[in-house]
Amino acid sequence: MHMADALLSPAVGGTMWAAAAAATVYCSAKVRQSLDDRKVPLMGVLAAFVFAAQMINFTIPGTGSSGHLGGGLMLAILLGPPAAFLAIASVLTVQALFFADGGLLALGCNIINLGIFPCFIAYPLIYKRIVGSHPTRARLLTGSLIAAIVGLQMGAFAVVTETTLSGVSSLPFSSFVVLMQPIHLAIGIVEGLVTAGVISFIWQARPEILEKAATDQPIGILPIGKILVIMAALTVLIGGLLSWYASEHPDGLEWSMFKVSGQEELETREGLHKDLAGVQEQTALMPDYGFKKSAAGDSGRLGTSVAGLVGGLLVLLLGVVIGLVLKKRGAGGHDHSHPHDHDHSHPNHHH
Amino acid sequence: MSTKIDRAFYDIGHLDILAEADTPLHRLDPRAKLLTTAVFVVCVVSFGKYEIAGLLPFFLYPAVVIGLAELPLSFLLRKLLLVSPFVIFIGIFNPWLDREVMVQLGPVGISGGWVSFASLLLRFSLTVGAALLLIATTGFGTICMALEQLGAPRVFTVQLLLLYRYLFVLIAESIRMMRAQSLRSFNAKGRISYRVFLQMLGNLLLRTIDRAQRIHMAMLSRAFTGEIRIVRQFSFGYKEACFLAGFGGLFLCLRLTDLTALLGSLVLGITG
Amino acid sequence: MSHHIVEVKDLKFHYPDQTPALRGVSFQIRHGESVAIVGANGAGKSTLLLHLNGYLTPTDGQVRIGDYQLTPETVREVRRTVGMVFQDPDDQLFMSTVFDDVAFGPLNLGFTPEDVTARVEKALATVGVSHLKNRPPHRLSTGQKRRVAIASVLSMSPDILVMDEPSAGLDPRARTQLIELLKSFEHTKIIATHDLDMVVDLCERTIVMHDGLVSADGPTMEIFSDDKLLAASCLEKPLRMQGCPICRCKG
Amino acid sequence: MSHHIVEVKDLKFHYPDQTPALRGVSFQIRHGESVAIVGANGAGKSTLLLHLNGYLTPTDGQVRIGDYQLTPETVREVRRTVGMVFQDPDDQLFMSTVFDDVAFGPLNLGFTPEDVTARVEKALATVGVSHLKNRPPHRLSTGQKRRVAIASVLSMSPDILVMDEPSAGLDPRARTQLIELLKSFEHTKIIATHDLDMVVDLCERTIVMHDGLVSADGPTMEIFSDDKLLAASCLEKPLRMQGCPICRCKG
Ligand SMILES: Nc1ncnc2c1ncn2[C@@H]1O[C@H](COP(=O)(O)OP(=O)(O)OP(=O)(O)O)[C@@H](O)[C@H]1O
Ligand SMILES: Nc1ncnc2c1ncn2[C@@H]1O[C@H](COP(=O)(O)OP(=O)(O)OP(=O)(O)O)[C@@H](O)[C@H]1O
Ligand SMILES: [Mg+2]
Ligand SMILES: [Mg+2]
Repeated sequence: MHMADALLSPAVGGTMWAAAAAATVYCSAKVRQSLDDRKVPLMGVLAAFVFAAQMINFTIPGTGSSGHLGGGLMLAILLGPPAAFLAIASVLTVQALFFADGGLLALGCNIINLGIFPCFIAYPLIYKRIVGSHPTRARLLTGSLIAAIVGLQMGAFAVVTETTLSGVSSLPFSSFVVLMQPIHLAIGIVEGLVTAGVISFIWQARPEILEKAATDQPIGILPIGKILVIMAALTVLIGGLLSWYASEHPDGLEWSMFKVSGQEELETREGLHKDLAGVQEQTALMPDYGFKKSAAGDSGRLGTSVAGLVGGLLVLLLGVVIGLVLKKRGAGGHDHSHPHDHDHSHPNHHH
Repeated sequence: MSTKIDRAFYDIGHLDILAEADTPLHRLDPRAKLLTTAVFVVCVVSFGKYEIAGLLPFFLYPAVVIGLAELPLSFLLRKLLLVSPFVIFIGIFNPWLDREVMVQLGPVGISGGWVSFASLLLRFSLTVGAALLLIATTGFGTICMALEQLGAPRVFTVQLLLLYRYLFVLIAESIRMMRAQSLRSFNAKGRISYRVFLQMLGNLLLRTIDRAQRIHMAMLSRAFTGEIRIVRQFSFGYKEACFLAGFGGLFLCLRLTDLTALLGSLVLGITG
Repeated sequence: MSHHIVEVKDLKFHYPDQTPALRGVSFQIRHGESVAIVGANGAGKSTLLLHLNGYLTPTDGQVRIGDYQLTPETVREVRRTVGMVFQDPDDQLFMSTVFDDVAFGPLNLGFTPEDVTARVEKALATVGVSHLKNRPPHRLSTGQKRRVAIASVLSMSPDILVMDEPSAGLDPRARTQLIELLKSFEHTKIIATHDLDMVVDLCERTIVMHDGLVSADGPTMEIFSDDKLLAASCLEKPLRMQGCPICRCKG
Repeated sequence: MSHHIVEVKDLKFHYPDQTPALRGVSFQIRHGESVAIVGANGAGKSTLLLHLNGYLTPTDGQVRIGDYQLTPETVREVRRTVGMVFQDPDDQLFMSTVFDDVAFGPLNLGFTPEDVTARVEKALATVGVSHLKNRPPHRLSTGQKRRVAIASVLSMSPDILVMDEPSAGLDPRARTQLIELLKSFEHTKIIATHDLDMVVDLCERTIVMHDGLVSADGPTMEIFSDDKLLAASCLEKPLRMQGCPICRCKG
């Protein structure tokens, strides 16, 4: 599932962006080092394949719903971790730009959630260990299933953590987890089954493809230790962010938890927020929802907010008018119609 | 032919055509548009959970861009309506969980949950809209080059270009394969069983890998040495600086001051 | 019951990106006729064929196949009547063995396993590739793939064969063999192609498309003698007619 | 220095799955010659072409291009000399605009941006598609794609043009235009194709392949008059030489 800009705070989004950028730079360097220029077209075309493959859906027996390939694990198997990570990142970039899936800020989260886990955890630590270099049907199936499930569970957990940290959703952390993990268990099972099926198809039809993929990657020397260090750093980063946020915004994560467990204490929150209001006005780029919320009953504040609404609408109207004027002006000078390519214009006619 | 991706595939083609137009905005250096969009998105998402009023002025930017770049509003709105189900799915819990009345409009009390849900939808349309406008005024290839000039690794941007190029080829291939499948299936809605699905996917993958090999051959036969090179003539000049500084400044200003409230109370003051 | 097995009336079609691929196409085809559809790249031939089995839904206009008006309710029947062979056999052969592929249609039509096997054997024998039964399609030559693709459609016993560029990519011998094979079929045939010499051999009637419209429809020989028409439709005389000193004088 | 620009000696090649695609091919081609390579599907034509620019490494035998014996050390030089146009232009046009695609080769050869631009403009003008410069390749017609693919190779000023099925998928008019275009080039040309009529128009010499071997090599007209040879190689006379279907006279 894709994170969306609208669910993110700049702090969380920015941190994940930085992490994704670092991972992209690291993987690009790795791919360049491997000096295997055959991979260049293969990565791009396999990334495009993920889109094409997602158009084909199969019917999940007995449910009436349909499943399709996610692609992360499959790319990791065919390309090896660093190249697969880049391919996944480019798939997500295209989705963000064209498919309204997520948005530009959320791209960082999505690259981490859907790229790191399958490429650097699920594939090397689970799939490869189980399947080894002499796969059997059973091993392929177990390996793919467990790897896909673990990868997606981690991804889903990351989505929950990022959303909760951002504080835009009122969904409490624990119930969010309870909601997301089972859904992703189902998605993971489908993903595992499909990956196993496709990989064994390839194994039967053209084993050399997988043999090549399995041997020519620097996967053997993939620094597991380094990855663990990176993961640990990320965990500390997120953990630090989490605790910082929790102390700064008690009504974010903790309050949600309290609410779910029924230990909500409104009075203390009121007090805390009054103290925090000043801080928040200074750090204006941080969410100040607690402030607005606590002041909601206050008629003075409400007055301002109605005024704000009116002002906002006015500016909006102004914007629309400006847009229309600009558009009219442009339409006067330009031909709007984009002639369609009828695919039969023989270039010689233009000589 | 009605799946979401299918539709999106044609929309990609359409965005592509829009990006080929020649307006002052299209001619602007892509880096200026990319950075402006980034400032825009960060400012929008930095607003508080219950903010509505402050977000409204931000629609100024899409309005101006649509006007300047002569983009078809209806098309962009339709794309926006394909709201990511995930946002709705997560957001819809807000009204349900957060029922404390926050705004009293006469007899009607509006809960904080509804306010935050509305705010979420506003953010969503602003951020996703900004991404669409970026693409529609710049084009994907140009954005990739801008990314590279802003420091993205070459290997990554080349991926993006190749992905985009072969997206069309491979989707057309998979559409043809599904067509062949559905014409011999006869059941309603062209359901595909798991077994058939795997074989289709497997065959498609084999062909894709073969294609990658042919592309590699084509690259090699044109002196490819592992590095993809592109000539580009961008210049980040005076216009670009104005665009970035102007809009960036405006966004920060809208974010940091309560301009709207000021304007609103002014108006209310006059009329009241 | 109409005595026309295929009837297309004022068919219009826009692709989702608004390309007007068909702009009002009408014709009728009788039982047993063999009709060629020719025209420039992008004239709309493939798009037209995809309407004949209900894969695409017209923006406007009607298609009638045999006794059925093409509607979502009748599309099942229509697809059983119309067998479609695609330009690229790789698109059509998506199962992992030739047998499975040819059996795919009959199995979906609900025949018993024995019937299915009988149909597959018969279809493979008709196109002369019984020995390839257990091969995976991606290991076949172009000509073999084309034959299997035809078998995969014959196994459903269609009344009408619709083919898109059946001779593309074949070597001269394989092409001639394909033409002989198609000649031996009694089905109603509709063939879109750039191979005008094959048209001369196979089809007594030719429909010329240009820019989403039918620009001519008549006996093949008449069409190919009309130099003006050919020039206007980005076509040329079939190659065999280009070298003929007698016809050249006539032309 | 040899006066042969292309020299292939006893070339053998097995694919990794042990298919013996070439089983000992030898020939020489002189500067400025235009040579067709014809033969049945699977005869080994495409495999042979891929040896001419060093993409495949011979299992046995040698390839010499101009002054260079083809070895891993000289492969870069050789690829500069040999311009290869692939069968499917989609495989060849991998960049996102026509300009970038045609500029790809010259940039890799290390020309300055100005030189690159000049070369691109010239190559596009030569094939007559300058107006398509900024289009993405996926929005070109088949004929346009083919021309751009040729331009992408011309921009490196190769001495030899190697083409695999250049006329496939083109409508009759586009095909004729392509033939005229190729005729106007002075390069040494090596063309693998099933379109024997194009061979008659373009190539004075023809090499016939059969089952991984050269079964004949000689003047085009002689080859195509040898009925026995043609029959043994799964070929037929070019269509224009087969006689007019209308008046049944020999061409
Ligand atoms: N999926 C599609 N989306 C948008 N436009 C399309 C699509 N497929 C075809 N077209 C356009 O529709 C028109 C008709 O295309 P069609 O494929 O029917 O032509 P054709 O006569 O079969 O050409 P060819 O001889 O090259 O096969 C062309 O302008 C083409 O560009
Ligand atoms: N990648 C491959 N792996 C294994 N065998 C292959 C491969 N490519 C081709 N072959 C086999 O090598 C032989 C020669 O193939 P090639 O493609 O060179 O024939 P061709 O003359 O170009 O045929 P066509 O006219 O159909 O293009 C054939 O038997 C073919 O099946
Ligand atoms: Mg077609
Ligand atoms: Mg070939």
